[in-house]
Amino acid sequence: MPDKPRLSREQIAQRAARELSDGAYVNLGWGIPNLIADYLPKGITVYFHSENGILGMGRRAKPGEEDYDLVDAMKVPVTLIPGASFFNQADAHLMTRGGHLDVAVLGGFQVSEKGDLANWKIPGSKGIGNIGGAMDISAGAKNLIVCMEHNTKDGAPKIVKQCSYPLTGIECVNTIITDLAVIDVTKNGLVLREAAPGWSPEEVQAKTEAKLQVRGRVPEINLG
Amino acid sequence: MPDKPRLSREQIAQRAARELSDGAYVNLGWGIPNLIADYLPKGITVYFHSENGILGMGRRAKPGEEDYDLVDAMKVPVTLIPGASFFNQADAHLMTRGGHLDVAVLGGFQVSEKGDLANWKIPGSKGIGNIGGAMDISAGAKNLIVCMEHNTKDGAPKIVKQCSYPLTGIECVNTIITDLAVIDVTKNGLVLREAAPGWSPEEVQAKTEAKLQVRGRVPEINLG
Amino acid sequence: MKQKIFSSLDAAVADIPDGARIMFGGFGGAGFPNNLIQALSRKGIKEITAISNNCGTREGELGIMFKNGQVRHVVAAFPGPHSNYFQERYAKGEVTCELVPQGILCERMRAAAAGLLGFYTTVGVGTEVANGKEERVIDGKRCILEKPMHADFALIKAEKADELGNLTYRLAARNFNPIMAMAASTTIVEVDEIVPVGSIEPENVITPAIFVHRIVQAKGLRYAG
Amino acid sequence: MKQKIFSSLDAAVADIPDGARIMFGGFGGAGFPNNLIQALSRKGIKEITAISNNCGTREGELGIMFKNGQVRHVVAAFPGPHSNYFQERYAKGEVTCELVPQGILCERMRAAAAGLLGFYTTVGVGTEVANGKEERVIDGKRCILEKPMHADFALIKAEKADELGNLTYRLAARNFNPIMAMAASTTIVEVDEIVPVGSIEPENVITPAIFVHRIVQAKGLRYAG
Repeated sequence: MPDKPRLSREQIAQRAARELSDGAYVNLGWGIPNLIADYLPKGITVYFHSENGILGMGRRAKPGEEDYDLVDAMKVPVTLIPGASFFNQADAHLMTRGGHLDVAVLGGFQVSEKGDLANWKIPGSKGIGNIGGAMDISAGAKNLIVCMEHNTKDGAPKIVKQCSYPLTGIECVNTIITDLAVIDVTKNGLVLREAAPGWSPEEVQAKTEAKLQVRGRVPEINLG
Repeated sequence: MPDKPRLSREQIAQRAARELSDGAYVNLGWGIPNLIADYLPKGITVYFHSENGILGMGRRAKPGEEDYDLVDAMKVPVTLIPGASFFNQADAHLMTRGGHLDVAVLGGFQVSEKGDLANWKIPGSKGIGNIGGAMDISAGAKNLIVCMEHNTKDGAPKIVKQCSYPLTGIECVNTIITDLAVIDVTKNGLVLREAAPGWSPEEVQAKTEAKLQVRGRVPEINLG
Repeated sequence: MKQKIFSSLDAAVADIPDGARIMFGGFGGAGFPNNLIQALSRKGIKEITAISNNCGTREGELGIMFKNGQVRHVVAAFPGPHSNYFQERYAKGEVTCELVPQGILCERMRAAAAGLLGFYTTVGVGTEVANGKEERVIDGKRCILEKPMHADFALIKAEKADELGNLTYRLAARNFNPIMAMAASTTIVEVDEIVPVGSIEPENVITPAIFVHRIVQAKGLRYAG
Repeated sequence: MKQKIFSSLDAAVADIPDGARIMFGGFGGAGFPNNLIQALSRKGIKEITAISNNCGTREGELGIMFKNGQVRHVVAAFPGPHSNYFQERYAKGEVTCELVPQGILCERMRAAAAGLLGFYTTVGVGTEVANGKEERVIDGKRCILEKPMHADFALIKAEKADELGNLTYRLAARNFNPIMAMAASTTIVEVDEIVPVGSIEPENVITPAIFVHRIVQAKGLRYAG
């Protein structure tokens, strides 16, 4: 029996966008998080931080508009919004590590029930791997959201009791948003906040290695 | 029998100015050091650093020219030379502590034979004292010159075996310039480089608690 | 857009509680948030911990807070020869003081801002400043462990703020202000001028808006000597 | 006035010895000293330790140095998916690599620049990055000790230099450049334009001249992707 439909990557981003409030300073990592800027709720302004030294990034540059001195942390030409600023990389990470950002959203390979995050290296992959800013961001974020698929392509759970992949940070994740669920990491373990349309808590649990707590009725993921 | 004449404060400053070379970045402390800028050898440019966040200080402001947003570390209105820059106080002390200045010149109450410096508090004086930037400067200076009178008003030696005043820094002084002598602090102790006109090495030693080594003939202090 | 602009000095400091830990910018007469200090004093705040390079020039700058007995503890590098009111209270034991080397004062603030838990420095080794601090040898150098210094509020002075809170400073009035802005939970800035968003070139912003929480326009109060 | 301006790229890097420890600015295609890198590679330097956020984009940026086998050891945060030549040499064991979190990389450079002997951070605790590092608990938080990172030379890119070496940077091409400028014994900058002393407003100087030792004007070499 094939699985029920899951959220698309875009829908995961759309759901994550609803976690951002007006005036928030936000860093978006590689992968799904990078799609979030396209789904901001109407009427709110969010200031995007890029760890190469930009606050107030705007949309991606259109063809012909690219300036390669103005790229984001993914090397993609971007634009600015009014009120943007530039600073050096030490100050950029003073912002991430020092808890100045309101929200950081990273991609993930695995998240543990304690909120440990693994997102920089796949075991057995060749090469030394790429850390980039993810360790500083995960250590310092006031509110760290991880956006990822709930399971690997082979169906293995990515929300696990203990990460088997090399760690990015320990006990750092606050919320996990996947194609199946919105899950909060609490001191007492993982709490299922929302489930994908058509998925029962039990069905989400079946796709999850770590134990998910359910407190009352679990609403459908609301894309806003 | 009254003492032979000694150098004036201005002459100490004049002698110290000869230790500065073209293009040097220099911090001048309170007291005699602050007079040095008036005695720079002709044809050289020196960039004065002020620990409140200025590089490229010029002369003091003339009456009517004062801008109280442009003061030196002594709170005195100054001017700028072309090519000056402003930075915050953390960067200002990154420069002092990180060894970026070529020369720092401080005043002193006592210097020990090991090059310990005491210059921030007189024992028994009331109040808590004022450290300011002196500890950062003494810890980080590549070349620390102390300018001071050779003896206290009561005739007590200020170049001593061990400082009895509260310390500013340990083993930090490179050269001592007084109204009687120029003395280098070496690994093997203090070496008398120059003596005031009319003063023999023995006469300078008599005014000094710490042992002064003499290597060959000691020339007169040359004011240039 | 979140509103950071306050229409009055009094409103900007209204919620600062007694006992708060507050940083005050300024050095040598330049860059002091004098109008905010007056408002804070006027409000009758008590028992604060003040973190400031100096302790005021007679009644000026932080002096008024000492005159009125509003400070319980101060962290300073150079209380200053004209900090009469501080000196009186200190002599009577009404104010305690931690004396910190000036660069280390900034660096401890920056460490707090940057989420660091401490750093080793040679500054102060073998001096009174090292008393009670962990000492060790790294790479053959004696050094002491200094801890981050955070504040509940920073009161700072800038030249211009745009409506988002991006700041520029005039000449040497910059001094401690940008560092304190980063090291406090809530940063309140008084500025000569509030300019429209986009008026400050992104490359010329000195304090990015993320560090600024309240902006108030104020002019004319300065203590020059 | 001491002359910092060099007339050629080759002259500016002529005395950098084999085995030198060299920082290279740049991030994401912006702010790389590509012309200096080409000159350094052309000179046939060998066995360098490179400190750089990434390891080149194919032949571009630092890539040429790996292609030619001129790097012995690299310290990087994000070698990058297109660092083919690094990856080949690394797989063969011809290049060793220390992987450092990006912010910690900057912070270690800044610590070296600021004369600090080390700092404690929570970044990397419990990860591979903590291996071999001192760990302790401060204020209830697990943290590791990170050491300063210094270099013999920094090769950086700025937009403008005045004749004294005051620098400004264009847009996000600033990135690592100002930090590396402070952390190396000798900083060599390539700039688009050399302007007369006094052309840059003192408030708008990003890297003060004290950190800049050699200036060379160069244009036109960039690797965009």
